[in-house]
Amino acid sequence: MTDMKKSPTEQERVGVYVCHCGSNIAGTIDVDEVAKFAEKNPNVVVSRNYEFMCSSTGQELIENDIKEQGLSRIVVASCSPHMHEKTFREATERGGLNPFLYEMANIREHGSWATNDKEAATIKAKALVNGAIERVVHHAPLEKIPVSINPNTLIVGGGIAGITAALELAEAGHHVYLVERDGTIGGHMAQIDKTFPTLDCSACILTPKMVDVGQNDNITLLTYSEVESVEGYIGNFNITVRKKARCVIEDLCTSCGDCEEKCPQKVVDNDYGAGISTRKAIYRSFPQAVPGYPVLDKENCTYFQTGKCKICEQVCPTHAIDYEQKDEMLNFDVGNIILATGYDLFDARKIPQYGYGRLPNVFSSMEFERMVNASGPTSGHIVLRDGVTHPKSVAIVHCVGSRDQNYNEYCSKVCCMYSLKFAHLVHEHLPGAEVYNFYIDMRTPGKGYEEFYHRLLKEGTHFVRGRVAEITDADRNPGEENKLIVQAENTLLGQQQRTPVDMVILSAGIQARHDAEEVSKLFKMGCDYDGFFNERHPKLAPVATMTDGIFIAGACQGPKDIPDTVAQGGAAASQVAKLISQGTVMMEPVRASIREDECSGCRICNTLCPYNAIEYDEEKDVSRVITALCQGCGTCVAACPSSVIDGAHFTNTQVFAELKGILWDVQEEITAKQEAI
Amino acid sequence: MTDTLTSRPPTLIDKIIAETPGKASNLYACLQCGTCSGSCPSGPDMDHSPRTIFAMIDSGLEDQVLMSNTPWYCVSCYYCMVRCPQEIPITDIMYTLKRMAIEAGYFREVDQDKAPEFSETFMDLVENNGRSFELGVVMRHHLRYHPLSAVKLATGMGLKMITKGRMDFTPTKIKNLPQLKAILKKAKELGGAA
Amino acid sequence: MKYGYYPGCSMEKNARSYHTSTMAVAKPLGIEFIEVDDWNCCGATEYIAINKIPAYALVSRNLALAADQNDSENLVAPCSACFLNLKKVDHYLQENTELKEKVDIALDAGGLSYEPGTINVQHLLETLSVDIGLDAIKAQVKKPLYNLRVAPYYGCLVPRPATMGSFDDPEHPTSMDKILEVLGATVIDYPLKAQCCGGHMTQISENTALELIRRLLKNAQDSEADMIATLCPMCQLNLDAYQDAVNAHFGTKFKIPIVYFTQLMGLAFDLPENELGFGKEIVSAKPALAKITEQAPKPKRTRERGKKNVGLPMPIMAEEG
Amino acid sequence: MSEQFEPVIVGFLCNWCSYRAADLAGTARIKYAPNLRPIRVMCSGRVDPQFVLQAFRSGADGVLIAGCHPGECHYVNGNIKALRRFALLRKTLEQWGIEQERVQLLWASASEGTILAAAVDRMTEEVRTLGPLRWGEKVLIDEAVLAVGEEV
Repeated sequence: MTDMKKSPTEQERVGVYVCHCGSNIAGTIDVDEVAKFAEKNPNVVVSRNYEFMCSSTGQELIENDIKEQGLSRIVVASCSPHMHEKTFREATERGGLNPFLYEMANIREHGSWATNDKEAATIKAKALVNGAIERVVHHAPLEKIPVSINPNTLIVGGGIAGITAALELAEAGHHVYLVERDGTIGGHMAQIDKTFPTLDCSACILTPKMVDVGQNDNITLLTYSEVESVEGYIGNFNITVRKKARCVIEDLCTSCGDCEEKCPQKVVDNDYGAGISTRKAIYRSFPQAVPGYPVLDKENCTYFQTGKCKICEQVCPTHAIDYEQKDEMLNFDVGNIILATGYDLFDARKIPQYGYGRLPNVFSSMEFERMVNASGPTSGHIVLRDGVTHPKSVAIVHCVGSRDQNYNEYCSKVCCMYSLKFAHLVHEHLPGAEVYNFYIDMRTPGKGYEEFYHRLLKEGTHFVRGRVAEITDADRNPGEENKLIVQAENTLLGQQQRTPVDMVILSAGIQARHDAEEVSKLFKMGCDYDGFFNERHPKLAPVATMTDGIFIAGACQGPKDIPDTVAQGGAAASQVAKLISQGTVMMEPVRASIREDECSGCRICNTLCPYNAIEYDEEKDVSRVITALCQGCGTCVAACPSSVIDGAHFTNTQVFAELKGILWDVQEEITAKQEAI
Repeated sequence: MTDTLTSRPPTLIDKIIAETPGKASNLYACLQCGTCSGSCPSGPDMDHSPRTIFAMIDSGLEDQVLMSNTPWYCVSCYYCMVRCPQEIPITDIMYTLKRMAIEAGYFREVDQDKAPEFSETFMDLVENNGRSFELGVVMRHHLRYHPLSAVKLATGMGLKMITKGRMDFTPTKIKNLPQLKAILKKAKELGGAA
Repeated sequence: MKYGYYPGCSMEKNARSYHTSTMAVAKPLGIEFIEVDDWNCCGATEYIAINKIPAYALVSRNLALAADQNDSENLVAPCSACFLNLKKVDHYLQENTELKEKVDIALDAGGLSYEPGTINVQHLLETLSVDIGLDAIKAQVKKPLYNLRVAPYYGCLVPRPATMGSFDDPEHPTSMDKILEVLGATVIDYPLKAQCCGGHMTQISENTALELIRRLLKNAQDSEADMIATLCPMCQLNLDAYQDAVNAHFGTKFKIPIVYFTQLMGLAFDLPENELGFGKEIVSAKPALAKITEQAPKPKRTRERGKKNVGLPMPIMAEEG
Repeated sequence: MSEQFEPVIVGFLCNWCSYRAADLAGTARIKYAPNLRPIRVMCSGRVDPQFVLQAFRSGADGVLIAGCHPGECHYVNGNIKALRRFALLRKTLEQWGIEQERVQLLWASASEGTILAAAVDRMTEEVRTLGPLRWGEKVLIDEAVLAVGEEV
């Protein structure tokens, strides 16, 4: 490191802190060796390793060293800056230094967690730490830039999560744009009959909230609409929404329902009706729909398909039908965004051995929810596919598409509980019927959940511990004729068991929305392998995301039951409310600036800037950065032919220094050879 | 590769995994869900359901595992394998268990069980001719181990097969038998059984 | 189109009719099957149970020969067991270097060598349904098998294990169904189409095997099938030759002919009877074949189960299932 | 250290996608070649060709530039600008005898930890087979140029 001694900045007094993160780092990286190595750098005056740098004691180490050892620069080697950069900047500041005189070396996510090779991990850690040291000595004190927060909020998804969040904010006096893809809000909760474990009627507790949303002046409700584009950043997002043409003039429609009643075209309702009920071509998903005006489904409308009919137009007393209606583009600004886009149910057709779609009396869980619902196609009667026969025996199959490498590896969390609920509902509706629950493990964590399981045990449900292998109508033994045979091992007996039943219900798991990937890209945030949106921190920031100003709530973040979903809706709302009441947030001062005296006025940067944040001064023949508009991407910095644009906190000098630093070992070889020559 | 974090001396499960091609290490991840046993066509006739065998393997009950008739009752239908939620190559593991049982000389204890002899009869034929043929195997197998049923066979179904001209008594030999024998001889040196 | 051809031991005698009918239908479809010279037994499901390396070496010799004689990179096996053994060995040799090294040494002892992956192993059904395709087959149909109710039976080893990639669904295959439909036959939705025929269980635990066979026959009879179409000598043998034993053991009266799907193709192609090997089956197919009529049955869903479907709508199925 | 040559690869990762992809790879405990030494930049569009040259001068055997997928750039289209520069840069480097494999451009979104890890593994192997670059030594003659470069 002879050349480092020549470093012009060796007068800087750097403190280096290597974090063990328990065994997360220390288990793979020799933190002691790394700290000792750092000490050798001429700029370093203090080099420590400590078990948990993010702990208050860890932070105090920094603060005290700054005061006592007169440190001028701080380097912490621990986790990702996206995890704790803020923490240590604040510690640096409390110590009396400008927070930007601090640099982080990510030796956990990019180091100890990414390899098992201890030696290699330690070498890499040394490199990253050295890079940070070399970089930080070139840091300059910076001031954060205040950004004002637009008090309006966009909420995407009108399920119980979105509804909760919208009401929380609206009732706190903030304006909300609630965007829902379907014709009505309500989401999955509007489809289901009873909620576990309390068994209160889902619609009864949901619809009042839906009405509140419809009536609250602080909520702009945009149903049958989808977000087209999202521009900007925290506090200042610009949103474009496509309001799809429902062919109904909302101002004229009185929601009388005549059009729906008279429409001659019956369609199987695969959305709200889960495919076992029908609706009309112009329809409201259900009577309590909010808003009350219907949607005209062009694919199935006789007029749109054949050019004849127009019955709805004739019967509409207020002439609210408009076949010419076009999609409408709405544009508005918001300060924050809450995504509550919910989930899709696993498609049981993907498991052929369960016969769903082939065997009529195999039902999906949502089909059963609709069937057992008083407002459903059978007005709440549990019947076979023929629509009349009551089953004498019902098998409920857990873990359909969950806990399975072939489909979804994770546990869907709610299926055990709703399967128990189904069992109860069958007992309640058909007292004589036998009910069998086939499960791998009974998972009932939650208030009153285990008690509900015990209640079902007492109600006489048969619980078979064994994952169902196949469901067939091929009878083999006497007593199986014209039945569905559920074949599984009763693992507690170690015996294969064939259970003949009349009806099978497949408890399908929860999946990310089929288009979750595109949505996450639209909002510039991440999803995990399963397509669920990534929270900022799994424990400590469950509703925040890596993108400031964007929050998530409900099952779009992972399988969740109603209580947890409502809790997250509220949590997201309060996070937004906090930002609104702050009024402004401090933004990273990572901005470009042009040294005008050296600018040649070539204007290359002007056209490159994606935010038109660079203006050209005719008189002086120089370009100038409009700091308020600059987002700090640095494209102009890289492009400037005369290198007179500085990207604060990412200056060429800083990057070059870091580069040299992380290549210390290979550097040594080279310099050795250089000196040889 | 396996993700196991333990560095304990190899136990029964480790040995079995090492001896099985494919993603055998998934066996570590067995959920004991019973999908395999529920799917198994011959499951009801097994001493232990496949799932039970895996539990026994994990508990290191080597003798009981290798003495069990379970692997010998596997019909290689692969239902368990395609349905296993942990993608365990169950059928291949059953083959491994058969080999280990033979090596350990265990299968002989499973008296009602003729499987190993059957496999061996079959193997002899193949090694000496390069070709086999179901009925030859069947007849020889029965003549060798169950003369009585062989007679029944010869007069019953066997007879029909002969009259239908579907049955040979000597298989056709391949031309380059020495080559095959050389290959098999070398292969056996390289770790014959298991 | 040229294909390497691995008949396997059964085709020599027991499943002769499968072999001859395969050769017969190949011609009009423009397939040239070139038999691998001096191939040896694949070891069925037995060999691997005794010896690991020799079992792999045994199969590798065939792959090596096929590669040397390289008439085509495709090697077609009509027997399910042969097909799977060839495909599996080729697959595991690619995956497992240690295994490959040993097998290489063994092959070398016989002056052979094989580079895994050079041969693409296919089952005959894949060749016909994927490579040749339904349209080409349809074009050859001269005498449609109208009103012949056929239960398509796949057995285990063609659809499974899908771990090496399969051309059909491991649980609910349909490729043979489609071929038979093209031939004009009435195809039964046969729930046990991919269940086990008992394999070698007939020799190990006859009762176990007989029960497995009974299920298949019973289910075929329940769905009023005139015959069962197979694609595997072992399946054919167990269902055909053991039918008497099943009847004796369970007091049933099954009389269901078991034929190879290639025989039915030949019939529909109106090829000379003697090439198709009918009459070799123990339960005669004659009475069933007599049911074939000149004119097509009035169109109705082949999926009878669909009929019961009144009342609540059924879930819509994606076409390819 | 093992006998085989362990290449040193410098990675310029954009703050919004690729750096987070690497974070995710770590969080998910995906193991990949420890040969990558990441440097965070706000956007792949910030990567100045000088950075790459400097990396090679300072002894790197390979340079990976990683950013958001086209159309997903946090700064609208910085990654497209990176792409344009990259094409040019690669040509130039080739003329100086630096093989294509040594400088690679990758799109990895915040959710694509696996993709990033796989790419690093692949690149490490490719560069390993190429062997050490030692460009730093090769350009000793250009020391002057080098010095200028560092002033920037």
